Amino acid sequence: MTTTQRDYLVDWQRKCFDAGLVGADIPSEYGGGGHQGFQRIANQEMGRAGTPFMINIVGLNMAVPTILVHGTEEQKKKFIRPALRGDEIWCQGFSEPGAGSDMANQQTMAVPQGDGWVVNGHKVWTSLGHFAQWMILLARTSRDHKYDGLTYFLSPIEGHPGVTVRPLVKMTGESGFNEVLFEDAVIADALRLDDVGKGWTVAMTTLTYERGAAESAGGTSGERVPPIRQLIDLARKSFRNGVPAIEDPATRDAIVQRAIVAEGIRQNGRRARVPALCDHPMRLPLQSKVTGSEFSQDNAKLGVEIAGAHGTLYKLDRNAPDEGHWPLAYMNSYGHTIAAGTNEIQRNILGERVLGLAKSK
Amino acid sequence: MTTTQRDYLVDWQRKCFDAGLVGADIPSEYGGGGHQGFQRIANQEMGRAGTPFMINIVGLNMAVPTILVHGTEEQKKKFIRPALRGDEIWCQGFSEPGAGSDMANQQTMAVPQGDGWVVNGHKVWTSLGHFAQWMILLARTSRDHKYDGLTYFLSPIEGHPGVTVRPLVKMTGESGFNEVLFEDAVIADALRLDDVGKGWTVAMTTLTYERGAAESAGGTSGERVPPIRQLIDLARKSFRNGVPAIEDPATRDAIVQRAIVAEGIRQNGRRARVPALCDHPMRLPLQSKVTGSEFSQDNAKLGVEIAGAHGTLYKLDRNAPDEGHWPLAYMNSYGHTIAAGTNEIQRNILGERVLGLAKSK
Amino acid sequence: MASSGAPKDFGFGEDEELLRDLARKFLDEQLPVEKLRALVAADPEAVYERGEPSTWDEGLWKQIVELGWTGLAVPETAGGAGFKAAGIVGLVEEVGRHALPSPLISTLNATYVLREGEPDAAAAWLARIADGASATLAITDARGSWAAGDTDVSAREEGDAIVLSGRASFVQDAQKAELLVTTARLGDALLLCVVPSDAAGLEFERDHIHDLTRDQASIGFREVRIPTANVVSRDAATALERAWPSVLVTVAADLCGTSEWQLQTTVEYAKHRKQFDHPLGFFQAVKHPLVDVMIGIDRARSILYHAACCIDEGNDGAETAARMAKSAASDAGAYASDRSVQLHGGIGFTWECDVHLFFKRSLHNQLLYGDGTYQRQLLAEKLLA
Amino acid sequence: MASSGAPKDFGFGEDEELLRDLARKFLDEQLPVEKLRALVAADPEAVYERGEPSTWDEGLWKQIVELGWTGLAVPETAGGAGFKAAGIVGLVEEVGRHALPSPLISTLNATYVLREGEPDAAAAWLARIADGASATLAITDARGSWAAGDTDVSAREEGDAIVLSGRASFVQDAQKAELLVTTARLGDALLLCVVPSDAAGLEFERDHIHDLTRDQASIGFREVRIPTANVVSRDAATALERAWPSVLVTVAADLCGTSEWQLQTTVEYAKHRKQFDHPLGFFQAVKHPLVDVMIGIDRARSILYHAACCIDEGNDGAETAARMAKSAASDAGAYASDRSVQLHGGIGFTWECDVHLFFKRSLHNQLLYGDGTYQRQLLAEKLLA
Repeated sequence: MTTTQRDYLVDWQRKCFDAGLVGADIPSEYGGGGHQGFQRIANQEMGRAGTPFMINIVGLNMAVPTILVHGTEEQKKKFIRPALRGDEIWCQGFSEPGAGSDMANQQTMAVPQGDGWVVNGHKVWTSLGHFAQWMILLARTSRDHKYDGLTYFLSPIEGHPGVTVRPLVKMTGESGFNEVLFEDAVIADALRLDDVGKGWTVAMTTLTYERGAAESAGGTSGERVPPIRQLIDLARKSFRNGVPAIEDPATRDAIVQRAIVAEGIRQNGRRARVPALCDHPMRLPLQSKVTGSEFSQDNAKLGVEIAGAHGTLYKLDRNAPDEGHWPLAYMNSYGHTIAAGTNEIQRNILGERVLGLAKSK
Repeated sequence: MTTTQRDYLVDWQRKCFDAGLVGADIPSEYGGGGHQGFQRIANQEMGRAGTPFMINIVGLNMAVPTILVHGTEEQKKKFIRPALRGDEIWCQGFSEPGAGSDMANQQTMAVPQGDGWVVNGHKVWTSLGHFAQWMILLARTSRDHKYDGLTYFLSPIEGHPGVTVRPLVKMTGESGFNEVLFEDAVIADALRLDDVGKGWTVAMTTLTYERGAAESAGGTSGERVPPIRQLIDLARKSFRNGVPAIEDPATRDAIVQRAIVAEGIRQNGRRARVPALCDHPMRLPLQSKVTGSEFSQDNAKLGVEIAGAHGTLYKLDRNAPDEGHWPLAYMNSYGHTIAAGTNEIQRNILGERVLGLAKSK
Repeated sequence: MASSGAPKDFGFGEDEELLRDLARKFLDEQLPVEKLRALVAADPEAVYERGEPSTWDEGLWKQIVELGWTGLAVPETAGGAGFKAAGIVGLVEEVGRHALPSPLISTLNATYVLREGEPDAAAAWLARIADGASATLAITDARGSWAAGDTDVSAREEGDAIVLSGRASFVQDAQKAELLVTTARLGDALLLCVVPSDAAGLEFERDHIHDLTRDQASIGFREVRIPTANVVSRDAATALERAWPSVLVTVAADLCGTSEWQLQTTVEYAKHRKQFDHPLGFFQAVKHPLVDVMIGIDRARSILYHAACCIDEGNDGAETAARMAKSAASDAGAYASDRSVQLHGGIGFTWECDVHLFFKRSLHNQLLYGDGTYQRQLLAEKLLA
Repeated sequence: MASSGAPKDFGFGEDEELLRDLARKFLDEQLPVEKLRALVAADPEAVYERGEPSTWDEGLWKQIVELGWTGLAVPETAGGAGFKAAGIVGLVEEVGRHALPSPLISTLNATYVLREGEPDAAAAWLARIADGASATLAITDARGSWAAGDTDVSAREEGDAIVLSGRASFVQDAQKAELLVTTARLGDALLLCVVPSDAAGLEFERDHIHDLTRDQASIGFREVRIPTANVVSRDAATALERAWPSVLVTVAADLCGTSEWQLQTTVEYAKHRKQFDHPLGFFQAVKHPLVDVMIGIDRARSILYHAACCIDEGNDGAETAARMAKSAASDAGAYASDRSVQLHGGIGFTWECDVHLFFKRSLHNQLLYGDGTYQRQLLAEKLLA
């Protein structure tokens, strides 16, 4: 994302906020609309209109709901409105190079000093890190307890002494994520969220919102355009075994398979809101990360196959179909099957929380 | 199998033995041919000629090689020739209802008494149990050690006091396996194979032969006729969406997929004998159970699909294609993906022994 | 996609929930799996080797008739309950979850087709079904083609009677049905007519099938004479085409029900069976496939309710949605069946374990009216035209 | 199936083993993965954003030429080594395992096609390749069709010269090749001719591609004049058809090699990386997919040697075997690539991790000359006729 794009999106979020389309269900004393159930309607309408996404996605989906649950009155007053308005961009600091899927294995240390904390450590996969003013930061305050040794902070990022943000290059050659280094960075104790040693509990609140297990209190727009149409269009203009791929039976079956999965995801979303058709309240919400990310991956892979020889081409090639979307989307799809708990971990969670099977770890 | 079929097969094995086609590589002092490398040629020739299978498959592939490694001179003299000749049929007693894939979890107890052992327990999945004179029996002689508490016996079955053989009905409604109950059955100590407490080691020898990890010392004939031809024939006479299934592109792709897997299995067997093309000596042999059983299962399932409405029919129905082979073969295929270590366990073994990954249990 | 006016709850409201919950309670009480096993699986040789008729609980069926389930799909104008597809689907899921041996599914499917006949001609037959008559479709040829026009039965007119000759194959629950809804070719027309199962000249040949929870037959029509009044349509192809989404959705609902039973039963087994000092479900080789079974079921089930809703709304997308539902339910059923046997291990391979009852019912339903691949081929013609 | 006289060891004897082992040792020393990374992946923006030519080690290529690898497939009569396919496949597996950026694969494939030209006409060109000239096939049209006749290049005769016009697309390693083996339409005939890459009128347009270990181009032929002696066949379709099994097998061998690297590298990672107090490989969600990757590779590899053997034996089944090998190798490559990224987790998604180098080379090879599904469609025409 360029700075120009960033500025455009910040401006867009501000306009939406001013129009009451963001933060609609947040209490008005913190800058929200003070309504109930408005946000979903706003999201639907924005999705239908195909509006840009909300740049402060981490702020809206993670920071704001977590601060609402665990924050002090001062913290709510200080952070929520700027987050809703896009004035302050947030990033997430839960991932570390050594921790992988084991989120409790945080090595970033926060040591008390005066009325603050000295932080040292290394966070990775921080999207928006280079634009962010704030980070939700999970750090270790005790080595004696794995889970109870964690504490949750709201850490300043941009321009903060001891904090360095560096871009991480993806396998596609594009950047998009960052790593954030803390070297003797000082964080005031007033920026600690909830008690010392309660970081794991707070982080679970954050992830509950992120995983769609609860309604987003902030709201992001952008139900994506169904990608089946894209596949069909690609198949019309691609050739396979001498015929347009759209006439090739194997391609046809594959596209219809994708269309069925797409319909399943769409109707899962609808059914999740009909309690009488949901035996277990978490069964559908907890599936959405796995099904959504694998759907995108399978689609992109199919697109590469349909493109055939043209699937080798990078986006800057003049002959790359759909501006090189398919191979890039295929590779980028691993970001989604890996991030926010790999799909292997997601399947553990589903097996354990929904089906009640024994814990695998 | 009827008694008539049994008698025919016993007679067949005897004739093959007399012709030198069975036990060719077994030392002549125990009744074998005393050759080296003859058995494989004999097997190939029998396979090419499509001869019946060797009824004493457990004797040839499991009991004989195990006795050759672990038996006393008397045991070798007593057991090997009758097993080769088909005079004495063997069955296997490694599976128990409570043990599942955890073979070391044997509950059948053998308690010493005089110069013998008193055995109580319950074995299942004993093929040929109702025809067998002998069983290779794994029993617990100590509760203090899981692995070192096991001892291996050569137990009499037919007509032996305290031993009851009962048929087990499969999901298809057919019988074919047995359960064998031991109730205060007495086994002479001379029928113990190797030392007390060494049962696990001996059983590993047996399974090494069964899993194809080593060359069968006994030899069974009957490389099966490639089943792809059967699928093609079925597709020629079945209809799908108004056309013969053989003209249906989805069916065609599926059959060709099966043909490729068939070729892979065939050529794996060939490559396994070319050391220069095998990085790890167990890599191909240990795969064969998984690939073979899943190949059969996938074929049978495809056959049911091709048969369409006719796939609902039992073998006695006049309209059942191929005498009702496909749905029965599909259900029976689970015998192979489950028995002799489920394919899940086989994948553990492959991951651990061949790839060197950490043990999963 | 659902039109923007489509009900958010698929039309599955209080009445539908009540019906489903009553069905669940009734079947839980009346047909626990032990009773099902005793009913249909007491003797493997009886059904398979000796070819005896499959057993079912006729007393239970009388109760079902009294509950009014046969009339659920019959329009109120014809004396039925005129229930929405969304509600019937909920009930059929329970039927599948209990693997109920009965002509209910067949009767519902026959009802859907009759509803598309000439209203005047069909009304009396629909009323009989609402009164408790069981019925089934006898519309399939010996090749097992699912296309509407493919019948081996031909008709000729004789005064005010119709004479039918030929054969209808793969007739579901033929042994239990009182009315056969039959297609027959008359010149260029394809008749849809009702033949009472005791009509003279009908020859029932019972198929030997694997599924223990239903029967299937091929029925010979040897100069079967019926009154012209029994002809409910002279354009059966159109009637079948209109009814077909409902038929597919009914079978898909049964599949979703059996698959859910397979999932829950295997999950229970994986919780309690221990291997290598852990419950089976500890192992990801067990846990993850069960999660994938669940994902498959949920995909099918959500599309199923969407399809039912499209039917109820008279939405043009009903056929697409219904074929998607059948495709997804067949594939989910195949995978659930597969893992239910495999993950039960040795015991799952035995007759004494209940999983085979559901495995076979599911397999039959996967094939019935076309499996996943078949549906996708027809979908491709619609979606990729 | 192999005929009964087929060699039991696929013809992979001592010479073949020696060649393979030498290749492995040479590439282990000359192109460890750190060196590969430094060579092709030092700067992502250079290749992708600025579109600079892909980098390769020309010094290493000189060594390879000195080792005689360009002449391996050239018949002894033309001054080459006349090596069996079985042996070349073994070497190419090592090339794939090291993701060697070089025109070797292209040169081998061009050689296979030239070998099927008129012997007298082809001999000189084959001799040049044996002497170290690199070559590539320029036979694909802009649609990316893999069928022999589909070319966008046309020829006309002018005296004892041939003039070529049009465009050849998806030319592999075009930047590195000295000779282009080109098809061109002349009336009803399809010519096969050799065009030196410095011929006047050739316009190279470099494709932007993802694979960092090769280059690809589309080549404009603007009135390119070559002597008639450069025409090696006037029936290029037959020559291509005969050579095609060897071409497919070469790409399949490269795929097997990259897949094996992906397997072993991911296994090593799974042995050492810890999660939840266990090495990753402890978890069946990691272990079982890796086993399935292995099974896929072994299937492809065994069919690969079978195909090579059929080629060497002049067996009629060579095309079938080769297409099976390419199908199996493409599918195994896709799955190995997929799991190599996924099971490396976050690090596998980064530029600094080597898995993307192999992922992209594999993806390119999966597509090249048709992926698994494409091969199966052509196989169906042969096997299910």
